[in-house]
Amino acid sequence: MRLRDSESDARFRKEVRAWLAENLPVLGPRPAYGDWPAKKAYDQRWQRMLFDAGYAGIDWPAAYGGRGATASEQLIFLAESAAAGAPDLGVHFVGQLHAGPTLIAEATDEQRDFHLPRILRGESIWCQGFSEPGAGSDLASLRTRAVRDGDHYVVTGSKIWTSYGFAADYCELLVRTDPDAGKHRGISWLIMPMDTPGIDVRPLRTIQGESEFAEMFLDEVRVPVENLVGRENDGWRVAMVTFSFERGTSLVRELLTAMTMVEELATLAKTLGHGQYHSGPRAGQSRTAWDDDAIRREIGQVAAELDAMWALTRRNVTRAAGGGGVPPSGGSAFKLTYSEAIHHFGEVAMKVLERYAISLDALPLGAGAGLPVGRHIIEHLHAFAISIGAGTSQIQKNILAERVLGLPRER
Amino acid sequence: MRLRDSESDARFRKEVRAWLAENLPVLGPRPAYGDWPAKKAYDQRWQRMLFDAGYAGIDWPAAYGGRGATASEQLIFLAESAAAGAPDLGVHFVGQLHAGPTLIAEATDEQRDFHLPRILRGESIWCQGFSEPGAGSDLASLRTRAVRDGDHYVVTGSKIWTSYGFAADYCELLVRTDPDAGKHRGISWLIMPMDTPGIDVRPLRTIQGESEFAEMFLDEVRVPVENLVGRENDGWRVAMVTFSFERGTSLVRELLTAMTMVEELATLAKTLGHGQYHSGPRAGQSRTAWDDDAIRREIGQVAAELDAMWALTRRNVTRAAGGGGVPPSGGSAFKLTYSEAIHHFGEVAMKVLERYAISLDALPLGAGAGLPVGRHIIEHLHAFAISIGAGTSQIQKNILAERVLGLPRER
Amino acid sequence: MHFDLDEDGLALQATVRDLCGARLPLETTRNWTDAASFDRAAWSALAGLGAFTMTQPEARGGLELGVADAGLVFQVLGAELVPGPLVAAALVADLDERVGAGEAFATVVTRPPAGSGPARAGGPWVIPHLDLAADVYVVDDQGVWRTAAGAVEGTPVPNPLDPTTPMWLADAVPAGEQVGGPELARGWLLRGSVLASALLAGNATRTVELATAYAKQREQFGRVIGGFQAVKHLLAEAFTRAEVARVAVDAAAVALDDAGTSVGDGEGEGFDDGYADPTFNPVRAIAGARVLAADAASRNAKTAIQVHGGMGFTWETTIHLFLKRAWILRNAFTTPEEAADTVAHSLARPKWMAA
Amino acid sequence: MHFDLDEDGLALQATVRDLCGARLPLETTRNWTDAASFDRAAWSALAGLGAFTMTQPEARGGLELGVADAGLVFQVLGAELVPGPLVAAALVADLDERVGAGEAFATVVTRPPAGSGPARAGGPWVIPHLDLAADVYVVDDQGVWRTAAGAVEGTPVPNPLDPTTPMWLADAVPAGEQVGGPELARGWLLRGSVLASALLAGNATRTVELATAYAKQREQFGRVIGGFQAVKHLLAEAFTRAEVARVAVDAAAVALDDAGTSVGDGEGEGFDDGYADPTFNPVRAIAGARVLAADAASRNAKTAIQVHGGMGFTWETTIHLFLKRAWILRNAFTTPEEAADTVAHSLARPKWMAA
Repeated sequence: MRLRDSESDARFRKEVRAWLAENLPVLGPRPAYGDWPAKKAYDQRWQRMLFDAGYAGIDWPAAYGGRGATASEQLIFLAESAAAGAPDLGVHFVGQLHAGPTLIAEATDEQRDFHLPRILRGESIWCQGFSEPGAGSDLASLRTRAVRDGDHYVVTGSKIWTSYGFAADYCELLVRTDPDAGKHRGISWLIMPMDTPGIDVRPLRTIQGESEFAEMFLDEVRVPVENLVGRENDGWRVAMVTFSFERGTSLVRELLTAMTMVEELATLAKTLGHGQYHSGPRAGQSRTAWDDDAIRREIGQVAAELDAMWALTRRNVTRAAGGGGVPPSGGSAFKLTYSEAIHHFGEVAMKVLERYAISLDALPLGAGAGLPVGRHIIEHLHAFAISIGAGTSQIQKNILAERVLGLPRER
Repeated sequence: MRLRDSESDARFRKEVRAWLAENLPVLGPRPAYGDWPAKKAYDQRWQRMLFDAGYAGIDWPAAYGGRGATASEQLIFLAESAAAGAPDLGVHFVGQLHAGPTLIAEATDEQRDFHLPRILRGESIWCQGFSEPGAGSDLASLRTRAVRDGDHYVVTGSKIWTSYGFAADYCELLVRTDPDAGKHRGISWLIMPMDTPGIDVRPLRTIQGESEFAEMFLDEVRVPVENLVGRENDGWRVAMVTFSFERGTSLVRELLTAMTMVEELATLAKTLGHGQYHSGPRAGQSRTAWDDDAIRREIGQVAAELDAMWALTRRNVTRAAGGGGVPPSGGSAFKLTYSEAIHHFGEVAMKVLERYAISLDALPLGAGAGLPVGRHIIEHLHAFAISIGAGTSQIQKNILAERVLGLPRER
Repeated sequence: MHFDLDEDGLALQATVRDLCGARLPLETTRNWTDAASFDRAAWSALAGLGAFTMTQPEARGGLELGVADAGLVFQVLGAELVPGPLVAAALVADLDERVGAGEAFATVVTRPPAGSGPARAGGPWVIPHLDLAADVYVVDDQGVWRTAAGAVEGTPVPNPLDPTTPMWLADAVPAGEQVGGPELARGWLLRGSVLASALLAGNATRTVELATAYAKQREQFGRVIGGFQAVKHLLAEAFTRAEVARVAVDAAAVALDDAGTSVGDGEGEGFDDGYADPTFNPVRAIAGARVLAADAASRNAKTAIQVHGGMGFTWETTIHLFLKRAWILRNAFTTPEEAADTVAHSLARPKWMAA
Repeated sequence: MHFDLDEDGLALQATVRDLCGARLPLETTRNWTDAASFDRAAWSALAGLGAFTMTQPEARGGLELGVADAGLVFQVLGAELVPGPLVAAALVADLDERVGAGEAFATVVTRPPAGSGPARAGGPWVIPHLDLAADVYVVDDQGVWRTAAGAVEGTPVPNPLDPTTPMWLADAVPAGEQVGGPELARGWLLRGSVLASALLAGNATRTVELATAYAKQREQFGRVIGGFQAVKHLLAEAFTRAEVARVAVDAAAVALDDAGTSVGDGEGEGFDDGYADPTFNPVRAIAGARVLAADAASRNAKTAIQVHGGMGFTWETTIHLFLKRAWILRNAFTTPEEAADTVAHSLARPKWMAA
């Protein structure tokens, strides 16, 4: 087993670090949270800079315009980006991690040639059209209908959790093309251009406040049959291919960012006074949250949990490189434990921030940037996105119990 | 809502406290753990002292030899006993809390007249013959057979978790009298004299070490038909009556003892040095477990949990006094939360005792009684008796979900 | 001993619940994000039931009941997620009848201990509902101090965590006028803490109800999700936490009533004023109630969000508002961490323990 | 980066597992409660595989492998619940070939810090396997010290918590002979900690396996209990904890191997010797591994007892032995509490954070 950088890894790390140090300042300041047009422009600018520097699609095959780099290099790139505070994929999430890899695996040459370069250059933005209000964990019960009419599908229905719907040029859309086939059998995977008439995208507010999610209502939207990916009624299998890219590694950058947030929380704890202690032996004593054994130790526990998730990522990536992708034991174990670690992080953050845990923004204290309380609370709330989205924690436990431990299936 | 002692309650408390202060020293020292004959004699001596003082069967009706006191007085008696370190029911547990109340509710006058005075005087000791190796949570699947032969039942089978089997004169025994009836329909409740031929009682060692439990093997044991309580094949209902006495209040004395053990743990924490801290900012510093914010606070949390269980007991007892016994919401909630609180207690105890958590006995340190580490660890292990015995925590959650919250029954 | 709600208590709760349903439904009150949107008439109606004057003498328009009864009312207010300076109103009613009657508003803050702010500089003050309040009452070790709200220079907190608990930061609060001594201050801290815990316990109860109702109708995989054992057990655990929290709050309020004005400080070797039972110590009982109620409220809201799945993650669904309120209330008048410490310090050496 | 077991690693584990099955089955080893009942031949056979000399040079009879490989072996030993001074043997092999070869036994203890005993008097020493050991090695800040076991006046601990880890208490341990400096002491603390964590991770893995197997065959209410979602989820959570603990232990051992002898103290503003990734800091990684492995072992054993129901509460079933061993190992060379503190102290200020 090796974790240390090989010589070429070390070279790559050095190169990436230098490039980030040089180019991040050029990118300019991050737009305010909730300013979606600015966010889109910012993410696209960064993606173009990455592309020009050869860092777009680091783990995509060279044949499709990617860097064709090793899994190690991909992880190094992510780690260095997080440590430097570089942007994450943002509006490119679906295109880079979902649609792109799915097209590489399943699309026609024409589809690939058209879409993949645009995704890599940050020119076309994708959104996801999988979930529906009535089809959450039970995704296969989706009801959005696509009826064949000549060389088009006519699509009617509604979708939810359409991430970056406001910004998207294309949608990876799951539709029911055969209502009479079995639940999993009559589904197809379509590329839907978002400028087609009949699409109504409405922003979706989440418990975190403004969000990148939308609801999408489809009223007789005409999608060309040539936009089918894979075969008609074979969309469930294609979607499983899509998910195989999501499970296990799509949360890596997020994990790495969370690891730096624990560092930030520790730093805050060292400066924030703590405890009301109007009575008792502590009354009137001044101390920081960091001085509190329980809080400090709990920060250490959360860091240990996240460090282990980072180690698990390395194991998952090693296994995936051996072929067959991330095994369910690794993918579900990651998602389950990561969501618990983030919930735990959030609980500790509430204790550290204590009386200042009162805003989803920064607190206007003194000069400068303010006290960054909001993003720790938003991260706490975001834990639900992990424990609910892409298969709830309950579903992950079923997967582990049934597929890995061999216990009886749900009746 | 009232919690404070009424005038008569206060008088009773004073009287009990004075009596305990006078009589406990007369009783003599508690026998060593695992010395069962001495334990039996000790418990019987105490029960006789209680009887002579009018404190046997405090909540039993006067008509059956009890004190016929109020629920308040019963709780006061238990609280004062625990605070003074007086013995709990010990070998009389089944007779006093299970068999006796069941006989009062269901037995014939002859059965009552014979057994109840003996139970109250501590002359006859009872054991429980309900559980079987194959019938744990699913008690109704029990297989011990009783075949009618003239005016006797001939009983063959095996039982487990026969508490105080080594000491018992009688057994409350559940047997299957009709193998063809439905699972719950063919069961009967018998009084089995333990000196009947064919009974083989073997001590059962538990994870706590020596225990009051036994396995019991029955080989054509002849039990007179007149020892049937309730009607033949109606034993499941009678057993439910038995359990209605167990659920909710049988753990009260144990709870009260646990509350004093938290006090003991806090006292230990104040004197025990803590932390290895060979490196880091704490290296070489001397401090007690109590100085550790996390440990001290966790002791406080456990105390708060147990205090709440004591409050819940008062609510349950108040409701039971209104008729209908302890409701499932109260009984299952108590058992579930109490078992979690004891598990929590045990985990804190491991942290307090740290390097000294190495024995199920007291540690021979210095002069005197030694460091009482073992009983805190035994209490930790005992938590499993609560979370597994008399309906596992999983069963309690089913009861709450189905009977109280009205969620669908298990399929 | 009779430790359960009697008919009067149940009727009281029903009356308040009915009013909340009619005048303070959550669909409406979730929009009361500032003084301008706050419905003073509905608040007055609530005050008209005596919600804030339960413990006041009749002469002051009160009901002459105990803190235990006030706690029952506040459990309902917590379950209905009523916004506004509820606990402050119940405390300040001691001094200002207009506040008890719902004709004026007040806010109560505890003085931040020296060195408690960022960079250990002391402060800033965190003041809820400053726009609504006529007066700010400051509680510290010396007593209770009143300052006109208009005299406080506050900066509004952007994007408040709990949308209907707007907050202000202030570097300082003018000294104001002393309106009570250390005894009143101590009394307010205890009563304020137990009433905030009552709100938390009610909060914990309601999120289980909402999640249970949702689990009974939401279908996935061809059955209602409430039929899955995992969901059943999550809800059973949440129900139990709420029950236990309510019992703990009731016991704490009763202990405070029973103790009357003779409240010790609960420190050191236990509470000793003639009670036999150490859990009758109101300082210990109130601290313990906070530990359990804060835990129950935040964990139950989390459970409810999880059970609601994607719906629980939307702003539209109300569950998150319960969680956010719970996060604010956990630190009201004490914190669960400080409270656990208080319980620990209340533990005496057991009588039977060898010296 | 290749962070998974390769064929050599898997073969190594299989060899050790086979030997344990043949020579050290739990039905037998559970009775090795003292030196008299201890099967020295089986121990020698284990040593013969190189279990204690994985990291030793070939010249000293070692396999010249890394701590990571030793960790893999110790995970198997933990899963098989092999008794005896395992970690001590692997450390003392640095100094005494007979111990590495399984021909003699040693025990390693850390010096109790001043004031760590009851009444803060310092001591007493807690010494496992004193009857078996030829020598007692003491680790402290100054280095490593050797004393003949016969020179230590120990009082046997009655009814040891873990029956096969007999313990002695001693008021003092003679100073003995210094056999290593601070660097060796620090190295032993780290290696000892990660090997103990490997035992814990193996322990955690086995209890899930045992509980899963039981859940597949035990029927209640007309079906195997492993079909109940509550049981499935308990086991899935336990499985996950074990997987994560193993990964954490592997990463910690690899980090120690990679760091070679240049182990910093991990305190202050992070670890800085040219590594880019702070998790490569072996002090942090080893501490983190203890946090997770100790938690996984004790919680998984508890889960396994619960799943076994009444059977899990009997002495006869072996699960409780895993729990008790886990409780002993949690405090070996560090504690989970101290380890969490160590991780916290290893956290640096993030690069991107405003000053």
